Amino acid sequence: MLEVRDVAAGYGKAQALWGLSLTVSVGEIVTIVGPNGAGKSTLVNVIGGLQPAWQGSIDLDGVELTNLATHRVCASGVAVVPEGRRVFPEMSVSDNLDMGAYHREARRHRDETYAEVCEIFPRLAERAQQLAGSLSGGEQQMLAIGRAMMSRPKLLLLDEPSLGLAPVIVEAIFDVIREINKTGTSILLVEQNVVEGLELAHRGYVLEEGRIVREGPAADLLDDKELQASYFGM
Amino acid sequence: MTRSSQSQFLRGIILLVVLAMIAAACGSSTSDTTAAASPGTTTAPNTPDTTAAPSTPDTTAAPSTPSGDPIIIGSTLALTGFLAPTAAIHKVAGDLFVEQLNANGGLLGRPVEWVVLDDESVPDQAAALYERLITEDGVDAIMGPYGTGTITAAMQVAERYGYVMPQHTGSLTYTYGYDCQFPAWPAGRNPNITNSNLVFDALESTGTPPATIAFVINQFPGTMYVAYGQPDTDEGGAVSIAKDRGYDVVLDIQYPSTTSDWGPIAAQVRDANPDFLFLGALGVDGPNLIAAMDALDYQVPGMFLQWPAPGPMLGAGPSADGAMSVTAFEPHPPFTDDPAYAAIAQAFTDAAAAAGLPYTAFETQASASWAAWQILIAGIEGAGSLDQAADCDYLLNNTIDTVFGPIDFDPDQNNYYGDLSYVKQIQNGDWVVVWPANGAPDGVSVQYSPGG
Amino acid sequence: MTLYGQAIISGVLAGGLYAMMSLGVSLSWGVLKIINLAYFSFILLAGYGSYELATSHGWDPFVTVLAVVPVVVIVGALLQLFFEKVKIGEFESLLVTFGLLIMLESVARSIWSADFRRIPSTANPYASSSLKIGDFAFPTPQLSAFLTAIVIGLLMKYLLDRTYFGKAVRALAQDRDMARAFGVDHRRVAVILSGLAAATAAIAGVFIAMSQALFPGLAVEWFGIVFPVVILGGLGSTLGALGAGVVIGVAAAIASVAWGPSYAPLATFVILIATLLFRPEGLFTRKASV
Amino acid sequence: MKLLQFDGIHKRFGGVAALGGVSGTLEEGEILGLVGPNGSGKSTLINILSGFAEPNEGQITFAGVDVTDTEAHHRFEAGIARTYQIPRPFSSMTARNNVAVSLIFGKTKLHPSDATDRALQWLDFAGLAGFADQSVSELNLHQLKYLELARALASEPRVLFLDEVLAGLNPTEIEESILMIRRIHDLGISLVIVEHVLRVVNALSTRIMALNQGLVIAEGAPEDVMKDPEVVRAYLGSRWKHA
Amino acid sequence: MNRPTVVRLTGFSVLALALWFLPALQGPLGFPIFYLLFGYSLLFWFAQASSWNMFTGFSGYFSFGQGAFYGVGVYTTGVLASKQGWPLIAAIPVAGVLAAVLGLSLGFVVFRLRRLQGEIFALVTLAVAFVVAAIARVSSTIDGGSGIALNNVQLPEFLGAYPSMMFRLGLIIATVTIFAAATIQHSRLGWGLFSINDDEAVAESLGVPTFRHKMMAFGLSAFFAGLSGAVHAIQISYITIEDVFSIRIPLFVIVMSVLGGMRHWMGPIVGATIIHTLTDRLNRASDLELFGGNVTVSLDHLNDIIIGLLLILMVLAVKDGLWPRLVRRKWVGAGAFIVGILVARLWAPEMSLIGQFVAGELGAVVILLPSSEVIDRWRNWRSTTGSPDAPSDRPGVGASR
Repeated sequence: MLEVRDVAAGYGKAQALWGLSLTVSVGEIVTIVGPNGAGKSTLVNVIGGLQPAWQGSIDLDGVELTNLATHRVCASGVAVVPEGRRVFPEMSVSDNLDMGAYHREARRHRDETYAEVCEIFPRLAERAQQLAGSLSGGEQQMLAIGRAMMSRPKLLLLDEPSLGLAPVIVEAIFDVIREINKTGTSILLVEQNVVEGLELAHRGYVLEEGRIVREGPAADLLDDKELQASYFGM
Repeated sequence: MTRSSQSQFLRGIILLVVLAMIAAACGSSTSDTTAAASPGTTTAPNTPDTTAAPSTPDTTAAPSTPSGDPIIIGSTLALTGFLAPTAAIHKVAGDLFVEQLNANGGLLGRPVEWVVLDDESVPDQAAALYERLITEDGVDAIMGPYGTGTITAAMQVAERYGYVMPQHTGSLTYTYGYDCQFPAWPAGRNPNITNSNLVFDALESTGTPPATIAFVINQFPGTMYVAYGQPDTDEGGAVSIAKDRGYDVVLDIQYPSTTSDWGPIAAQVRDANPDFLFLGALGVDGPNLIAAMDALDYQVPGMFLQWPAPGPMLGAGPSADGAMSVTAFEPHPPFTDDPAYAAIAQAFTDAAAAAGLPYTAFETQASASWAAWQILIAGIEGAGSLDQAADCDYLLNNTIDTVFGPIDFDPDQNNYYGDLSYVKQIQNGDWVVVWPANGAPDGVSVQYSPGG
Repeated sequence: MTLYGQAIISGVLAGGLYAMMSLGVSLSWGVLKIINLAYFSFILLAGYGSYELATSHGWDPFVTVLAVVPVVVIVGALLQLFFEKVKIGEFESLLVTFGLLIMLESVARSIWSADFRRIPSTANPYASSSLKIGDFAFPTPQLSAFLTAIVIGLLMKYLLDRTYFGKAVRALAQDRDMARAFGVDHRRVAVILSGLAAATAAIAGVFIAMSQALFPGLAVEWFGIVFPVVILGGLGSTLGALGAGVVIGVAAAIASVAWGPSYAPLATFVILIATLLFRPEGLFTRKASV
Repeated sequence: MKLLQFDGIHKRFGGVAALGGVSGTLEEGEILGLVGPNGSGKSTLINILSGFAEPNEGQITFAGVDVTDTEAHHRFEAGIARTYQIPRPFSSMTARNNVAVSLIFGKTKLHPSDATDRALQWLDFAGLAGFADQSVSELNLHQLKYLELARALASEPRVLFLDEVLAGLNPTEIEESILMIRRIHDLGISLVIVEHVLRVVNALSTRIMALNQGLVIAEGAPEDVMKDPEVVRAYLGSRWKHA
Repeated sequence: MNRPTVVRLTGFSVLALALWFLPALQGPLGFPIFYLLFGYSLLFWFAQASSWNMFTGFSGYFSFGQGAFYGVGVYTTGVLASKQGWPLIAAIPVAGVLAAVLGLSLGFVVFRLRRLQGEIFALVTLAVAFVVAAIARVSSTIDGGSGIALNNVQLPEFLGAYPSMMFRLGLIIATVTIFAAATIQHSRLGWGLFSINDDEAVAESLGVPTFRHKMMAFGLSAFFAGLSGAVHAIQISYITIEDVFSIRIPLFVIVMSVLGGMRHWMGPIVGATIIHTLTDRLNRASDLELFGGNVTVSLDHLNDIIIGLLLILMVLAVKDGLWPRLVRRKWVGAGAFIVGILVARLWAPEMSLIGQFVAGELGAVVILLPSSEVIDRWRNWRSTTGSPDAPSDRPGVGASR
């Protein structure tokens, strides 16, 4: 479904991705693991249209996403849960969710999607009128995921959803991701938390210094003793 | 558009703009010296010959076409800035005067050209520009600017070079020690005393003078001077005169020129509930305060405004009826008994309308401007030369005919010649002179009774 | 007591007009990050437009809104389009729009002359009428300006709080990239928003023409009112601008009555300085706990 | 000898504790590696030690002097220098002038006209002599990072914090940078390096301190720390079975 | 004192000394006396623009406080020299000190509060100018609304007749101010300010005492603005609150500095020269006939339109100002300057000296304006129009503040 071919990208003068290719199939959970600074966030931003690709191509179900205007990417079925949540802090929870349903197609189904999201995240329903900035980290993460779901994506991009959260909450979040996947949404998860990230996934990639160094079924990667060595540079 | 054609486009625009600037800059500086084009061509063909300016005493001969190099008269005016609204009137009056002068044979047989620079209402700018007019452009004579600050600044330049400087509207009479400055505004050396006495006399002429009076004064040098006397000496001033005359001063406040909310001031006046309101007003302060008082459903029995823009007062509705101000000339008898002045008043009205001014009557401001021009021309004609000392001498030693009547400058009084002001009042929707009686049309008198 | 009461009423009502004059600058600055001084020209030109229609064509001053607002809206939107094209920064926008302001003032001067223009009372019966309640009077132009300001404030508040457009506006202000990631076309939103902001400026201009005299130099004099309101109200806050307008109007009115009108500016600016020092985010904005 | 010592450093942002009481030391001549997953508080710690941010609690001693409340520019004069993860050159200046600033204001306190001459020496050290009079906008990321090194070194600091000097560089550039860091160490400067590329940290550091969620979880020789189960779990997840 | 400073000091002294005798040459050379006063005005704007620029241009902190500092200077002369009878010469330094005290107390508060950076700083300084005006308005010791006539001030007559005296006073103050600006630029203070301009936090971490440097620069800037305000009061001759505290001073110093370039002490001087000569020559209420009388342009209002347009063009197209371009292409600029003068002479042989100068300077501006930057900018525009939504730059990159 998602096909990323030979993508290079970076910030300003810093190149973060060096000709990287990957795929995500329908209904799949794919996890990309790798240490900080490996280029994971850049990858998410490039697929989500937040950042241009310097070279290469990205397409989703045959639709070319490469360097599409940012505000058009969402409508073609990709939704981002960015690193650090980036909820709109001075808007209420329900307004944040509405922003997820901003593009026309999603807006039409807003009420039903809203109900689905509230079912998955009852806490969000409870706090619908609270300002997003006043939520706890875990709640903000839920909101960020809920907001992305509101756009009824084919592909959900998650960038380090476990970051800075207590293990229990991480657990809960990963459960939710699994649940979302069951409804048919493909998921591309970027994680530095290797075990949790890969246990969730069907397939995985290991990203290091802007390149994919290993790929395969998630279970194989988890069994790969060398992964640790490569991770710690020993 | 392709990339290169677009960058060419932007370049082109920049180039055009800059070229236009060059053209403008050069054009203006060349015209300083080469604008010898016959002023006759700019004269409106419909100017009737009967409007021979009475300023030129020896127009006994039939008007002839002026010839020779033009005589350049330089001045600045506040074409922009906060004085611009009123300065616009002086521009129209001056243009008209010069046009008529040229149509009637010019000055000393030569055409006259008036060079106006914009002092932006700023005194330092005015001073610099007069310096330029006199020493660089080498103008033959100067006319004063409009505005108290700019006049004060310009006068120092005129004094340095011994130029005759007629000035129409300077209100700080006590600062004008220069012997060759000739005030046209006929309010006398001590407007702080004479102005309020005139007004109070007018009120008392009705037999029912006010018992209580409120002073609301714009924080502008001239209005402050009239109301409170000269700063730091406090001699005279409307407030102390009112007290001396036994009026009860129930309110005495000052407001900044930039006042935008008139409600609180109106509320204060209503609270004081005076028999008479003395408003040290400029521009549109009057209509603004009247509207604010109207909105409180409150009208003062009578009010005086120092130097209002006359037009907006007439549009201020019925509550403005009965409002008074000072004037020296109004376009009605007896002022227009002289047909020449009647014609001038009409010509001014036409010219002002053509220039897009909203209020076109030939009254105080325009007539002061006219008088200043008359003084300047009388000096030159009288002395028969452009020699400034001779002109000054002539003016100091002769009686000069002006739109305000014959005047004699008295150097001991800073060249003021007594207060020729009149009190005018809005009656039946128009300004009319009501006091002293010799200025009022037949059957017109001061309308005021504190009872309402 | 009546004196203070009436002065306060006057201050409150004036505050409504101040708020409308300030809303454009506030929204543009707070949301679009453009300090747009051209709104001062919009107010002035709208005032002149209203004057022209009322005086020369006999329109009721209130009705002139219908003709004046659309024109100004288009101009405001086009200007924003230009800013989006040249990708202008905050300080650059201040300088560029200042250039525009003095150019437009010049244009106004060449069209309407430097002299005062005031709709005569015959064409404008509202200037001196008022609503009276007991001893207190509510002047019609100020009252209607105040009510309009409230309506506009509430409408804007509704627009910003309830509609997708408004949410997009706020989202853009808080996190431009994320808003775009969810489908917000920032250029379109910016252009529409500045059109709306220009509309409020135009309405303010109509009310000004209704209650006072116009002259080209007026625009610069409004700086002393608009900037305090914008800062006090908090950038981009509609109801904040309304509240700030009232605070400033009332402070000036009370100072005017208590110590004399010459103290009114002092009161305004002392409040402004105090706000800048102690609550630079404005008096009326609530912040999410950070 | 203890060059730098910090005790019980706490830092809270809003309600969130970024650092929950971190203590440690830096010996003269050491290269201390600071590691930990994203959000573990490494950058915050560097910011606090270099005077960029103020701790809520805790004490910092540098060369025996309490510098907890000392402003950043005084710490720099005293010999604490740093670089930035994303280079922050003075963008309107030439490379030479960037270095000159620290010669003028740092320990050396040179007069501007002397500083611009001396700057060349440090640019040369960083291999940027050829770019001395170019605007920094013409430098690539690698060169900008070297420029930051030159700028930091110019004032002859005693300790230098390197915040992700290698991020965004290609493998050749990374190798070069490692050599550069060694050369800097050879000048007798103690280093604190924060780095995501752990193999580099391992190769360079004499000692490693691992942070997670604002607390020190391990400290010691590189090979020991990298095998520390807590560290492995912090990086790879709580159930990494090979730990 | 080190060598460059000595060289600079010598240069400035020689130049100032040479100009000092210009008034004496007025007779022999036969130029209009107006040129002395014009020269004074030019020097006044040099001093104002340079004093503003030595803080704002160098440090990047945008101050609208110039109006307040200038106003304090003007009113010091008004109160001390006119009302209290001090000689002008004694009032001038006091004016500088009072303005500096205002600047330093303002700086002490705002530089301590980090949240007052950026536009908020600009607005605080604007508000301070309003407050100073509001205080002058209510205090009758200062003004109280009546204004102050300065025709009784004891002028330093040993400096010559009025135009010569003003020229020399202006010369002293402009020289001192420009010398200070040039010295600051090349001193530690200047280096500190420039690094604050680029990235204040990094500057602090590289040892720049940012607070102290900002205070020093702001204080000096206010001091020189006050000095030149005090002299200018004499030229105004009748001071009122509305005039003195109008937007004119802060506006013009900004336009001049932006036009000339804010990162070099010569920038404000170039900008002031262009703006002042141009506005002076454009100042004429008349109609201008172009193209053989087919097009008539009213010059009454052209002044403002040109200033506005220049400001817009400069901000959009020439961000660094003209000075750096002039340095880069001095021969081209000089050539265009001469061509401009020649064209003007051919077109209007009797044109005044200042007019010719303006023609030359416009020639130079035309040549220097469209540079590669303009074209780059245009290309950027084009490319953003091509793909309507190139994502914005990442936040927090480099030194953008």
